[in-house]
Amino acid sequence: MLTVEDLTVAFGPTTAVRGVTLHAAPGTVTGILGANGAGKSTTLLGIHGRVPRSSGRIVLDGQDVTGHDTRALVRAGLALCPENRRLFPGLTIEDNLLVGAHGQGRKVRRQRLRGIYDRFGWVHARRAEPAGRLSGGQQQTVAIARALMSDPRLVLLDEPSSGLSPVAVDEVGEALRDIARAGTAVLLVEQNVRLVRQLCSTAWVIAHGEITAHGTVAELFAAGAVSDAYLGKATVPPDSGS
Amino acid sequence: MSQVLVNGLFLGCLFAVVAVGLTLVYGVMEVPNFAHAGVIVLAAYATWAAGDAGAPFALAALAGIACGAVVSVLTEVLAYRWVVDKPAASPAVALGLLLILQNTALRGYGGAGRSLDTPYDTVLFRIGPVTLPGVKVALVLLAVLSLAALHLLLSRTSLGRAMRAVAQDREAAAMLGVPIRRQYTLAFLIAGLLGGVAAIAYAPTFQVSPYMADDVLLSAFVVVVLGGLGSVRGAVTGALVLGVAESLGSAYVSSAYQSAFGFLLLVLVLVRWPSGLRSTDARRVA
Amino acid sequence: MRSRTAAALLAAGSIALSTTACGPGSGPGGDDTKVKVGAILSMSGVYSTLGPAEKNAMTMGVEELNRTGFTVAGRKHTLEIGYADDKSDPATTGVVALRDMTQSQKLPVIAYGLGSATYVPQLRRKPVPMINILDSSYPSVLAQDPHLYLTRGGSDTYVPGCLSYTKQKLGTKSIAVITAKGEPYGEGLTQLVQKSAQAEGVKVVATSDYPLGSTDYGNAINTAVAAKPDAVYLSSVTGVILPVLKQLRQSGWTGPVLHSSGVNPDQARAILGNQFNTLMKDNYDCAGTLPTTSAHPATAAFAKAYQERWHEYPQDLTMWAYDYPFIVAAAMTEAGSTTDPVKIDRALGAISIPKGTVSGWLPNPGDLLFTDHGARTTSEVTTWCPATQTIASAMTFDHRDGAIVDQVFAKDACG
Amino acid sequence: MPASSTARHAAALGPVAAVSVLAHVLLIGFQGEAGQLTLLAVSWTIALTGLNFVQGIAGYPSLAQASFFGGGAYLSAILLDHGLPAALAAALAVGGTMLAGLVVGLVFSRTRGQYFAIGTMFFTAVTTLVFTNAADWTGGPDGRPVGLGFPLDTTLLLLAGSLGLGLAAFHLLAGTRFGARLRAVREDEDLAQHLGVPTARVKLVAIVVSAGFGAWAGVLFAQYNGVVAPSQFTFVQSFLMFVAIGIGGAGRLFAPLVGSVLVLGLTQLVNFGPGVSQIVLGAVFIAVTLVAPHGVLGVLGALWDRIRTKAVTA
Repeated sequence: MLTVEDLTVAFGPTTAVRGVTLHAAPGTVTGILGANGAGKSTTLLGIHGRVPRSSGRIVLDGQDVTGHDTRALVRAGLALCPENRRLFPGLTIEDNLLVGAHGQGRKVRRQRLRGIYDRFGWVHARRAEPAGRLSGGQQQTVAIARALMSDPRLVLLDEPSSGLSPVAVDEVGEALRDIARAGTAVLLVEQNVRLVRQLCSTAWVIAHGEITAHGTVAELFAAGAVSDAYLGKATVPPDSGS
Repeated sequence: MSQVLVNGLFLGCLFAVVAVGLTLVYGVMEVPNFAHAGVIVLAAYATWAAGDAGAPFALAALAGIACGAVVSVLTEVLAYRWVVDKPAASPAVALGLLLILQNTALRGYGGAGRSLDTPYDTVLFRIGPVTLPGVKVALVLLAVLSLAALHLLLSRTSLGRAMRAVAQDREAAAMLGVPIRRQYTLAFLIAGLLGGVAAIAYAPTFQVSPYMADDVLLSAFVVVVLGGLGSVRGAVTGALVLGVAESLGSAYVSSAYQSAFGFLLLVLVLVRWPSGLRSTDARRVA
Repeated sequence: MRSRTAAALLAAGSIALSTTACGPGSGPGGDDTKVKVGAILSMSGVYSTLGPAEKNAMTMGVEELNRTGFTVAGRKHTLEIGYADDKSDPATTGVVALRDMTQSQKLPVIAYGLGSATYVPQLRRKPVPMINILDSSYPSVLAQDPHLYLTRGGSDTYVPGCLSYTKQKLGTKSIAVITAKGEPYGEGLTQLVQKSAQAEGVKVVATSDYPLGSTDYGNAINTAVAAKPDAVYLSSVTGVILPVLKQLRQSGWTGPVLHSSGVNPDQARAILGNQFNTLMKDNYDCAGTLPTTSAHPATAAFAKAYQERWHEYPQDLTMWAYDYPFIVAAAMTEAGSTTDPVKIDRALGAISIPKGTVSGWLPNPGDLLFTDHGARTTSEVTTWCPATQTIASAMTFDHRDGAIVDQVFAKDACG
Repeated sequence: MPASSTARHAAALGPVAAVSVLAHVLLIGFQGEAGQLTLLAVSWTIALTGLNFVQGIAGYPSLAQASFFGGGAYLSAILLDHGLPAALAAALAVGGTMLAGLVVGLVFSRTRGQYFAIGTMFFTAVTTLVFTNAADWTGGPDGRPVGLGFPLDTTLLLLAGSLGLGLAAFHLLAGTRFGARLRAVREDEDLAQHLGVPTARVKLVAIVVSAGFGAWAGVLFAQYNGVVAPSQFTFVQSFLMFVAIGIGGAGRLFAPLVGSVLVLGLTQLVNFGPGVSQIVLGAVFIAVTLVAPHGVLGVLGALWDRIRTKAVTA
């Protein structure tokens, strides 16, 4: 269970995210929805300590991890799968995965690697190839697998479907559903409405750096909160959904 | 001719050891580490001083390598670390450090050259028309051994993997929880160790002096650009190519302009590929 | 915009402040009887094997001269030398020192070691006699300016001894020459070696060079050794040729090595390291006579005194440096002036060998010290003695009208 | 011309003229070591005014300036020895060096950032090799004497005059479209290129201009010094020039003057013994880079602004 309270991220004079409060439950995929530049990615990066926070409390499974740097957050079980996948193109697939378990003992690394290979058979077959040679969908799968190598309790995912073919998007969606079913919490930033509808049980809507709505995906779509957010009209009050 | 090629090989090995240290640091931190010459100089003086104080050569050599490592790490901790977000400032800091290190040597030991004695000074191998002085055979051995060790470190260990990851995408590695600062320090540590090896490998053929590494450093930078900033494999290849090119040019054109042949090669490459043989986007420490 | 003005004034002010901080010296001083002259020496840098020894010797010379003082125009005077370090770079540091000495301090005579050509334009602006205590380069530095004097014979007076000696004593029929390119002394030596090899009927089978300041002499050494000569000649000064000697021996050359660098045992040990005795084997040096090997009693006494005082081996240049104060005193006495460079310049050409000097100069026609601005001493060939780890005289000689004369061989140089 | 623009030019050019006159007074007044320092400060300021276009305004770390400085010095010395009149020798030396600058520009203006620094550094390394080894022309490692083409008085006048005219030219050029384009290169080169700024050509012109300033400074330096040697134009000198611009405050009108005085003052004046002044210089430069990335003038400017704001609000 991840709880974020009153997260504010400011770059110099401009505040990108203001007072964001949200939570994500284990075994589910929780969405963050909003227009381009609304502050979705910044929220993820803020949770993960990659951008300076001016306020906010982050609690993971009852443990306050607010002051932790990225490395400690990863150890505490918070993994980030960044936008554009960001694989290491010159490293082999297996090396990419192993970097995801950096700092773990040899035995643990091997064991997690086996877990990944059991789940994604083709990854095992191509493990010695440079990651740069994979197709976009395959890269996204490896990027997710790499995040899983830290054995996280929560995975933060930033736009996993961008630039992928519809078939590849379905594959990625399948993988994410599996992960959630295994008990891991997933917090997903996504523009692809179809994918959000397929995967997410609940979602938070962000506009202009603030949470404007929360509820089940079905409710949000019915209330028009999503389309308003995507069109940049944040008319729904923040507490209307919950 | 064969002797010229062998000389080129010696030179290439020396360039490789220096250039790999430079390219590793560049790959991980994007710093053109001009101060590496100063690291080599101080390592050579440490070896000389230990030998002068009566230490056996092997011990003195270890002291030199250790000194190279310590000085190199200090440059990172005290200076480079603070400009990592300002790449434009790093050449300036690098050159400032070079001034400090070289002149520390000048201050401590004076400008006169000193001789570094080794147990293999007078050993000589002969293969047909080619003579192989012991000091140069030792240079090749040291180069091959240290580069092989580095290769193993980079390809087989978790630390090496992390370092390659940082060199490819610093931000992504950071997001995965790789401690970036430790990688910076590690890169400088390895570069310093290699600088120490370079110092004990080639100081015995010449002299220990504050400016002993200037020419070698310039050539090593040619190598780094030829091989692609950040590419270890490219650096080794580039070093051998440059060593042979400089040796041929020096033997058949003019010895005075030896390092200019490297420059010529560099200009040709930069005219054709303005950002080096491999663009920095695809740079890799492998 | 006001900040810009402030910045400009600040910069200008700091120039003014900094320049006055180290402004002109106080000149020749208030004490009338004390005369100050200058010496620009290589105290640091590549040629720092030379400067400190020169300064040591000059210190001794000044002390000895001042024990009695010298008389100019009926008044007793003592001498003081103002030293400057040219950092082995006369064109950059030496010229500034010369400007400072002649324009600000108005010193009437300057001694120096290296860089004659670089001082010429400044001498045109502000003429002053300059006495060289070292530079025997060929062609002679004296051709460069009429205000220069040289206290020793040129390279052409001693290089032929190398070829003559090795041919007679070692049976050398062929020779290879390795030159430090761009180093004037070394390049002059190479020309002279080729000349005298031709005169002696010795074949020069290979010439190779390496750039000054390079670290790997492999190619130059290979070229020389591949020609299979009977001996190898290394052209340049001590600090430059000893690293080459080391690599030459490391490359497997065991035959005789000749040079004209005036290397002494202390330098060999310092530059070559612990192996110096092995590396120096079969080594022959043809140069001016050394204080230690000289047969001249005054020179030998100086050598002893120098060694006792400074605990180092006296190089050849120490005797000329020691004599500099005596030459200045004699010239000032002759000129009747301690301040007028023109009169002192003229007087230098008229003085005979001054009393108290130790160089053992060969008398010139008319009993003058300088003929055509040059003085001469005997030349010799020394050899390395591994048993005693030092050098010994193997042959002394003089050179007249292109021929070697007065050859005297040591019976058994190393004893 | 609007009044504010006239005032702006007057506020800059007034101090320039004052500095020029002061330089002349100091050049005449000082001899020996003080004279040398003044000579170096003045000739460096002229050379660095050129560098201030490339490194200062356009933000390109050039390490070639010492070789342009040396090019002017050596070429004029060689041409004077061939009996050319002084003015012609000087003009040809500057022209020849600018041609060399054109070649450097053509090769390296396509490279970016650190490749540019490494490339220009090599150029200087090679010119030093030539100065050292082409002994028939350059006199070799110990340098060569320079025929005195101008009387000393004329040389001093030219030095002081060029200082002022050079700074004035910089001030005026920085305000033109050329200056604006150089600034655009510094801000965001890709964007500038996208918006139609011919960045490669602009950089090329800046490098050639900087070569011209450097060469003219070299001619005058050689005339005063009477001798030129490779050690005066090495890669270390290039680096010190680069440092001087940074310390002064890259792109600012008086950066060359302030930087030269500080760097030369540290290397020439502060005599802690061999090496120490260089160590101090290295440390000072690192400190300035870390603490005051806009140089001494940047700090002074910020201080001045703060004082003025306080005065206004008080």
